[in-house]
Amino acid sequence: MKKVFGSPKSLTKVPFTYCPGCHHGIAHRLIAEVLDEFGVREKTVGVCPVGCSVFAYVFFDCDMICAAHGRAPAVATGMKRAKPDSIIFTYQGDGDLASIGTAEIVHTANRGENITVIFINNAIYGMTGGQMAPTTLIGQVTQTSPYGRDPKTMGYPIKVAEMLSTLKGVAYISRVALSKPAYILKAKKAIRKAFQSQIEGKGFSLVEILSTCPTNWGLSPIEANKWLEENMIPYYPLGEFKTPEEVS
Amino acid sequence: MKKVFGSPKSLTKVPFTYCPGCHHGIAHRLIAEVLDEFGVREKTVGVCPVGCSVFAYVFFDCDMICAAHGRAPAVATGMKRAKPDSIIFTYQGDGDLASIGTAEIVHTANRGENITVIFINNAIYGMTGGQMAPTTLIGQVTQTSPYGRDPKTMGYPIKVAEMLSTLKGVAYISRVALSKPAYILKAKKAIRKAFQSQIEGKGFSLVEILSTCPTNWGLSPIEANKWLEENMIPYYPLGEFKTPEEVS
Amino acid sequence: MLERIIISGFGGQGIMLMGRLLAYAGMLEGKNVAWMPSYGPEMRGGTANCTVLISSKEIGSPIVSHPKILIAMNQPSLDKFEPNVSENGLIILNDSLIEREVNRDDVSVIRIPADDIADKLGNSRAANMVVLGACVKKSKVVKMETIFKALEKTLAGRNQDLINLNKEALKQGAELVED
Amino acid sequence: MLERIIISGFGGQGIMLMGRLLAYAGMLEGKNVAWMPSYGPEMRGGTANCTVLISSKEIGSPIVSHPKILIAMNQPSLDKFEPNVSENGLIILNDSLIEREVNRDDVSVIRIPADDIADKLGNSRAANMVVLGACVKKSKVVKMETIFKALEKTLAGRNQDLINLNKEALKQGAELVED
Amino acid sequence: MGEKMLMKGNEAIGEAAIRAGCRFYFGYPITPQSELTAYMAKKLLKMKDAAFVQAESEIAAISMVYGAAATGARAMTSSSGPGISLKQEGISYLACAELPCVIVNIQRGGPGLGSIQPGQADYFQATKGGGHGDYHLIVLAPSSVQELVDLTMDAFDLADKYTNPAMILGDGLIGQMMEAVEFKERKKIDLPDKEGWILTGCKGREKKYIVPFNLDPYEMEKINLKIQEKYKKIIEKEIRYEAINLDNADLIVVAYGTVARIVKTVIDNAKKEGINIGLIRPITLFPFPEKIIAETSEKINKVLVVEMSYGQMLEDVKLAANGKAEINFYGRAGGVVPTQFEILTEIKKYLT
Amino acid sequence: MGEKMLMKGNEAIGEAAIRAGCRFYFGYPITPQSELTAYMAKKLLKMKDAAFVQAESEIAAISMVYGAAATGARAMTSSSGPGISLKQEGISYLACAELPCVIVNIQRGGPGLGSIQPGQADYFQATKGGGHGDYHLIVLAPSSVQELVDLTMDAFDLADKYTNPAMILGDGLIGQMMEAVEFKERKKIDLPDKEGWILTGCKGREKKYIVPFNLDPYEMEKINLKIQEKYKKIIEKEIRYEAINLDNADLIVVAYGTVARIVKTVIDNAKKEGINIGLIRPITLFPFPEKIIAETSEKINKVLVVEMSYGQMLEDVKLAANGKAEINFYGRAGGVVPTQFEILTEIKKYLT
Amino acid sequence: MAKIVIDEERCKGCELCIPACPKNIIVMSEYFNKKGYHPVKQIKPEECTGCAFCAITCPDVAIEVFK
Amino acid sequence: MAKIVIDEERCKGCELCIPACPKNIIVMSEYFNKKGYHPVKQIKPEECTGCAFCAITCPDVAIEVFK
Ligand SMILES: Cc1ncc(C[n+]2csc(CCOP(=O)(O)OP(=O)(O)O)c2C)c(N)n1
Ligand SMILES: Cc1ncc(C[n+]2csc(CCOP(=O)(O)OP(=O)(O)O)c2C)c(N)n1
Ligand code: SF4
Ligand code: SF4
Ligand code: SF4
Ligand code: SF4
Ligand code: SF4
Ligand code: SF4
Ligand SMILES: [Mg+2]
Ligand SMILES: [Mg+2]
Repeated sequence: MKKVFGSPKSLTKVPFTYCPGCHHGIAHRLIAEVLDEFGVREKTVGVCPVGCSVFAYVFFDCDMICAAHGRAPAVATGMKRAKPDSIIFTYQGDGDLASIGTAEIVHTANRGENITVIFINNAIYGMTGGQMAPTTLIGQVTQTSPYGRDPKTMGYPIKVAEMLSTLKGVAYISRVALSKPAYILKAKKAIRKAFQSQIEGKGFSLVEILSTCPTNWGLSPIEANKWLEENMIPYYPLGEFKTPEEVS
Repeated sequence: MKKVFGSPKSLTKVPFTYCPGCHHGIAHRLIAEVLDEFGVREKTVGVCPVGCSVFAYVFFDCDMICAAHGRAPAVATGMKRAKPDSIIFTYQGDGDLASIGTAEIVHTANRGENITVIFINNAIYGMTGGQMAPTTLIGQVTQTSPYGRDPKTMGYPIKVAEMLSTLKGVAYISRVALSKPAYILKAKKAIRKAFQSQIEGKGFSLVEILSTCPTNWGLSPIEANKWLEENMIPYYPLGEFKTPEEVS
Repeated sequence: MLERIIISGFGGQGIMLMGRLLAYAGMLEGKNVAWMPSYGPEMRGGTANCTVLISSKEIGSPIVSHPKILIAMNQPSLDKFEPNVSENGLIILNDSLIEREVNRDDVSVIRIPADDIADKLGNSRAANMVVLGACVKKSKVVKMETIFKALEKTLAGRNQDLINLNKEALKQGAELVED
Repeated sequence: MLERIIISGFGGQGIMLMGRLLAYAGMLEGKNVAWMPSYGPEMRGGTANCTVLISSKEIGSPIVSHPKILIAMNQPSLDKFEPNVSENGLIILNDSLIEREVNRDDVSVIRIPADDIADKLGNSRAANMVVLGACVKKSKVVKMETIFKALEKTLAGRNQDLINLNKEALKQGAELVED
Repeated sequence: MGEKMLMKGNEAIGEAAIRAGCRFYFGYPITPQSELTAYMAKKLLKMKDAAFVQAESEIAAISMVYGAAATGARAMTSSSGPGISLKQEGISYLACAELPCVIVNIQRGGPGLGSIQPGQADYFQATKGGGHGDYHLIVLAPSSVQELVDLTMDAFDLADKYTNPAMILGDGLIGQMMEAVEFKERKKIDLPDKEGWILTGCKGREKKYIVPFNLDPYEMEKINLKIQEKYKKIIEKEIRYEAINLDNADLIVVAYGTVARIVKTVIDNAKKEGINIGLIRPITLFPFPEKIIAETSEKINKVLVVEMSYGQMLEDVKLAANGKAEINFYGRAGGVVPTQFEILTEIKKYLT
Repeated sequence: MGEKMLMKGNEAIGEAAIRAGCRFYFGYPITPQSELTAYMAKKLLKMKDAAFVQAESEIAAISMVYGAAATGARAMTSSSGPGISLKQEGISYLACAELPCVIVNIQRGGPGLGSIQPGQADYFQATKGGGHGDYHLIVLAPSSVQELVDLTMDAFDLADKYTNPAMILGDGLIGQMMEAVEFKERKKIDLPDKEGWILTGCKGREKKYIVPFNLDPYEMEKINLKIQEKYKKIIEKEIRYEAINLDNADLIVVAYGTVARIVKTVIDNAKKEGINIGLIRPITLFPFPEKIIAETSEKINKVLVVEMSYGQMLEDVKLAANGKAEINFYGRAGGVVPTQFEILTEIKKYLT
Repeated sequence: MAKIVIDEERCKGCELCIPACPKNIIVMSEYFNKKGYHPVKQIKPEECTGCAFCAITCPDVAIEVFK
Repeated sequence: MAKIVIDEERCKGCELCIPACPKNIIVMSEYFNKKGYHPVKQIKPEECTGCAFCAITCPDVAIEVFK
């Protein structure tokens, strides 16, 4: 018998410290598989955000750096400009990317920096204990929207993939989910395309990954998957928003 | 004979200190006329940016405050939340709004803050002596794009009106120009609609005004108008991008 | 009098609530109290613990290096804090989840099969109250009635059944220890 | 020897270049030099000025409160700096744009119809060079040939005609003053 | 009122702020102060004429405070180390514009992302000006949850009194801790009228403006001189400290906040060993209680400064003592809280 | 090389940086340093293996520097007051991560938006840590355009030597001024190899990471202790100052940067009046030349500190003198540069 | 009948009003104002229609129109 | 023939693999692992097709699949 599924080489052996059922683990694995498949692990540097995945540096078996909250795209810009041959990806939460890091992601995308951004949209601030994210859904209860997100005072959930797709410098953007195997396989494909786009020098690529935070949603992992499918996917449609022909 | 055209009440008598032919003066006057027409001068507070128009506080005859560079929308948010009955407008350049202040404008728009933003897109940093703005055109020579803006390393000019129009919280967005009387009259109408939208509590409104900076473009005011029409308008189409039915 | 208590267990075992009830009760009895949680993401999946101080005088340092009382709700907690318990101190442990013996012989030890009792009571989440009941009875840091009062105040507005269940758990825990 | 010069006029009159040529020439002659512009947006439309220091010794303070030489290219400049010129100092003014008399009687004054001469030379923008020529000839802070060298270095790569024109303007300015 | 409540430090700040009339909170979550943000959301979102906004960043939050304060409202923001660093430009603007507001820093271990455990290494930033230019915040350092309450209320009053931003400089320990607190009836104090400077529209008067700049350096210097005069007044009138056991002490400890309360336990324990320790606990860090330290250090030659840092307040103590006493230092940092045992051991070093 | 060039301070910094091997510049325009940004654009955009990026903000710029520095490249950013304030979080990260880089602050009058004329009121921010946590930058204070060149080159070396960010603390006057400069042949110095820590992909080795945090406070304390050890070494080895006329001076002035050169003129003028003035000009502000000040102030009892601020370096001078001399102060701020006449008048006050 | 009044001290001589006037009756003057600019002036005032295009275009609010 | 290997110490008992298995042959165990979680276990291993849906779904890379 042959091993047909196991831990990718681009992951260390350290067990994830994420909560049970948290999608960060799946996203990590998919990225690692893609790095393996392209054979780029040894020239890759990953940029961790501040958020639950600040610990990603422990789990990826490639060079890693931790950026200040929201600034991963700028750090990635600095690295890529200094070493254009390396493969640079950022891994960012929705607080990190879509709130405090808005200017950085917009301008990095607009400059068409040849990097890959993995954007974990779990509709909440996980690390800090469950506050409202820019992507929190209308009516969703969080520590800072205790009576549900009210669009009148808190605005509507931001559609990052759509907004960034308006920028000309962007090569590839898609939105995927991780709540069931079929979605996970699609997510993997999207991540492949994103890295491929970088490897081919096409410019900025981003994959928005709808993910669960069972802990701060107050749901079991299975309930969380269900909530994601019933609430997030209808608001955040899955699919590709921008593709350079050669990558799609 | 009756005076059919003169300085609006909402302007002080202090002569503008802008360069000869600079459109900031026209934009100021139009806003002042609209404040006069709606009769809201006495309950208006304007937020100056950091940029050439940091001096706007001298010229508007209403309460004024100066925000840190790029933060005018956040300052406006604080003011409007504290005094919902007042009329709050920000007046921002393209460096201020579209570069350093990207996060603030995106989120203020997204929250649907009931304020009006006047956005002076002159494709350059005027105040600091002519550096590249996010809206500088491809090939345009500036202090920091001395060989012309190269989209490969500097990205494409950002279309702010278009990008912000993707956000649900936005009530009114349009783009106008000031290079000839017909455009100026249209610009006035757009500014009216933007303030009307605020007065009626419809939410966030923004008017992007294509403007000249003869000094830093290195052109005479008349040449600058021509350059604007021949280069900026084709890239930045004029028109309304978002209107609440009642305002349009 | 200065009571120094550390309560430790898995996140989700209701560790923080145990501490807060003790502190609340101490306050109701007119004492100075302080409650300090461990905090931050390292709690996630890992151990959670809190410190309670109850004192007749102003409380200085809220940091307890050497607790007089340790409540260990699971094995990692016992491993971590056992060495620090002060001489002649008291360790109350959750026998349902801790198999090993206590190594120290200069402290008193009480073993409470908390999860088993809670399961019998029909709510596995009441294990914390069982242990707390035992602790209060044994240590007398506060009176049992005051804990009841604290419970009512803390859970005010919640289901009365829940409050009653917790009281029952406290009582059953208390019955397991001698005065 | 420490020459302290202030040059002032409208933005666009080539004030900064005059100062830089003086400083450059000073450097070429082996002196210590410093050039300080007024800067920032207040220059816009308003007055621009710069300070030049030429010294045989290390230059300490680059701030000149009391210039030995003032070049005033327009009236506001004369108004602003006239009172500060040091006793026995020299004021060179652009007669084309300044109507009024100098109030001080403890300084030498030279009036140069700079714009008129420049216009005659066919380039109104060379007025600055006319005045500079007069200044160099009169004050001898540097040699005229060195100014020519400085001009060539500074405008290197530009149109040779422009350089020649400027030289001619410098010469014509020089001719207006006596040794 | 008057009833004792068991409250977490962070929540107590929130409740105190609201009772002090603060209706506008703008913040961005960060450990170990997020409970304060959550508390304000819970309360203010239910109140009339009030607003809670989770800002897109700390920079936006401080700018919102700037806007709200300019209308005369009592406004607040809170954060911890990295977030407070981001607010430095805004703080410099607030100080320059003379806008009253309250900024809470629940310090954690630094630098960088650091740890989320308690720290006191933002002292320089708070007291010397982490932002650019010459300015000062009024900096208050609570050492119990009750004091968090009292000082938060005072902070609003002081901010209004001097039209100056005030900072509560706490730490993760005090923010996370629960203690009994009482919201005492406070006597009304006379505060200057804000009408003169607030911006709410120019109805019935000339227009006004708030602009923290002047491109004419002499005018800008005047703005500076005005606020410098104010700082002098603050130094003259608002210094607060707690002094314990200063007579006949073998050694004086200077410590603030959390560390000071640990030192109080040290004092008790030391007494049992026959060692007599005094404590000066600055309650205001700016203005710093220079005089008491100067006087005391003249009498008692041994001083130990203890901080959760590598010696920041230490410099102010040295400046105050001005060579008159031997100033020693003990510090832990990065999130480590010094224990009473360590401190006592350290003290004993200097007593032999 | 060796030839004299007439250059503006800001451009001289840029040329010096490039000659020191800096190929990566990330910045955002601000007066009075924008010529530096423009110079780097002009040069680097034409060079191979180089990059100039006009960042979307100062925050992005410092983060880009952080990224580029992590690959081992020599990287630089520059700004003035408000922009430097915005970089404080990033600076704290760089210091914690021990990444070498050069940050230029061409100071202007503060606080707030301030003025754009020269200032020195960002001294505290630069030397004490405007960001959160215990850290230090190596801070160099040039006082001529030539020194701007030399210190910029040194800054890159020092940054690499100590894997620590270094700051050039200039001001608008020196940035805008033109003087003759020479780019001398520099002797090669041995710098530690970067291989051990840079991130360029893990080919042929274990993966590495740069993370300026540890949630375990004891581990975070270790990170702190390591950098504190480094600071001690820097203090021991890298202090620089210029001392003029210290023997038999009637009074010693302590001043840095632009102010120090004005004082030199004062010294000359005073001599003509028979007054003997000494000058200590710190060239490194961190590490601060404490010893020379301590020694001198023991001999010459009268000290005057002059700054374009209301007394920031003053505190370091007082700490150094430790009560041994009478320390006086004269300062202008907001963009006003003190004149030689004012300073001399001030000096005379203390000599009667 | 219509009339314009040019505030010569506010005028910066930017010339924008010149092409804006459908009647082509605005031209540059030869003299300087206090700030050193050449203000514009109106010629053939009788042809002025009071359309205000000049005033609308003026960035310095230097023109008043009467009708 | 196919086989899965569950790393019980990595497993956090999140149960996500349970519905992911088309064969319904993954269930919770009764015991705790060292971290205090109930790991899952496979029943009826002979029915396993090696489809790896369980492994793909597992956030903790706790399942290996052999075929
Ligand atoms: C400047 C700064 N502000 C705030 C924080 C606190 N903080 C840490 S993580 C985080 C947000 C985490 O949310 P998200 O980015 O959505 O990641 P998740 O944990 O959900 O994966 C915040 C606000 C910080 N560390 N630094
Ligand atoms: C934090 C900060 N960064 C930079 C500056 C310098 N600065 C002043 S205005 C300006 C940009 C001006 O350009 P824009 O916003 O387009 O306005 P304009 O002058 O063109 O009207 C900049 C970068 C500053 N004052 N503060
Ligand atoms: S808090 Fe949420 S996002 Fe963070 S590890 Fe837990 S489940 Fe995942
Ligand atoms: S610099 Fe440009 S934008 Fe600024 S006042 Fe002059 S013309 Fe207008
Ligand atoms: S009002 Fe009309 S016609 Fe008269 S001058 Fe102005 S533009 Fe010309
Ligand atoms: S448009 Fe106005 S400022 Fe320009 S020339 Fe005409 S009147 Fe003068
Ligand atoms: S490999 Fe497929 S069949 Fe086998 S246990 Fe996993 S999901 Fe079930
Ligand atoms: S999905 Fe993985 S972690 Fe979750 S229960 Fe199954 S094996 Fe365990
Ligand atoms: Mg998130
Ligand atoms: Mg602009």
